[in-house]
Amino acid sequence: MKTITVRYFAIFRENAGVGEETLETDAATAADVFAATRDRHGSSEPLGHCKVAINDEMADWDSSINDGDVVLLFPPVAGG
Amino acid sequence: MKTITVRYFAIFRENAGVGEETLETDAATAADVFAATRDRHGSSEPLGHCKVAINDEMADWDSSINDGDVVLLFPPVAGG
Amino acid sequence: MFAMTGQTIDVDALRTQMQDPGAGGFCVFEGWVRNENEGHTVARLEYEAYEPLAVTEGDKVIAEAQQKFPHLKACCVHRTGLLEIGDCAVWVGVAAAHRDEAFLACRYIIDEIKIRLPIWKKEHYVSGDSGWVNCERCAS
Amino acid sequence: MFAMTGQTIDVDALRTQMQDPGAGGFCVFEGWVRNENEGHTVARLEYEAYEPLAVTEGDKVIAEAQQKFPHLKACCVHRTGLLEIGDCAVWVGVAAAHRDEAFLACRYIIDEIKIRLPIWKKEHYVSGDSGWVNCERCAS
Repeated sequence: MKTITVRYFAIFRENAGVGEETLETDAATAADVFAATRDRHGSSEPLGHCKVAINDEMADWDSSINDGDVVLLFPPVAGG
Repeated sequence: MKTITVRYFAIFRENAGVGEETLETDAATAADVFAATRDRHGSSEPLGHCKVAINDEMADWDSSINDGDVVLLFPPVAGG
Repeated sequence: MFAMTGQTIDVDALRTQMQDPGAGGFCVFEGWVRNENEGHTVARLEYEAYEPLAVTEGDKVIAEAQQKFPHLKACCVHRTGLLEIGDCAVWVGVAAAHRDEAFLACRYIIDEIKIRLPIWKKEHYVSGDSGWVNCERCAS
Repeated sequence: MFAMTGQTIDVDALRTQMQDPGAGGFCVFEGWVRNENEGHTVARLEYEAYEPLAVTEGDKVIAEAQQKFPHLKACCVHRTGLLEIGDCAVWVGVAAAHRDEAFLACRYIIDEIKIRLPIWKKEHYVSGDSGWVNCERCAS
């Protein structure tokens, strides 16, 4: 098991009711983290509409997750 | 014969040395006026690069010329 | 240069910064808060951003534009916080030798900014409801 | 609305005039006097225009843009007289519901303004020479 920090933004943060939480997880990839926290962030969006960053770098959903990582889950963006 | 006023602009005016002159002409079309005054406006530009207006309306080179017309000869434009 | 700000965007100051004796064309795009979206009457907007990554990614977008169209000055500033109707939410300016690059680079920057940066927009409607706006690419 | 002016173009006042609660995208193009053209170092520019027809034709160009892209506000102001390096020679602004129309209409207007209006540009070079600039379409 790894200990990671997950941060939620915008509608994910509102759905989760918290901006950040610490998880014990056996998630291998960022996609696994997204799936494991689906009840928390409440997203029905396809993964391809969302984005993920790990330790302040944009990442892919198949990026591997290591102990101590900070995983940022971004719902569909809408700048401009 | 008709009496018309011809006005020159930009390089045509500089070449002609006057901004405006009155001509007695048998020109049938605007293109005829351009050809008849070629020595004055000194243009080596193809007709298609220049423009003409008659009595303050943009016109075609085959527009007919009537007695009393004011013919404006425009060298290649370069706004902006 | 890309920046996020919680204050009114100072469009005059930005324009002045873009001036360059070698530039013949200057193209600006501003996104303004509209009073209507998809049939809802909008009262105000709220922008949330994850600023560290928005800035990194915004700078990357500008660098890409400068690589596609060399020798141009480009800048983008994006708002955060609460905005009222008519407020400027984003400003993109590009100064280039000729207008073609200025238009194309400006368009490239705003298009990428809208789909790549971690920025979210919540609309507050006159009805009292509110909602997070879906991304453009998701809608299409 | 199209206008010619012998004075410095007041870009702030023009921007303010374009504001509209229904507009979400605002695109501006400015033509600036460059210090160089086709290998010549430019000291200043002089614009000559036949104003009555430039204004008629400029208004026609704007009306065409508004027909192609309905519901937009569009404005263009063009300088006459002597201009120095960095001066704004032409300003085109378009406010529209969405950015696509704003960009396309702005581009349409400046492209047509440059080739249709009876306006001529004389470059004064640092060398002391001067020359009338050939039209874009003629060069291509």
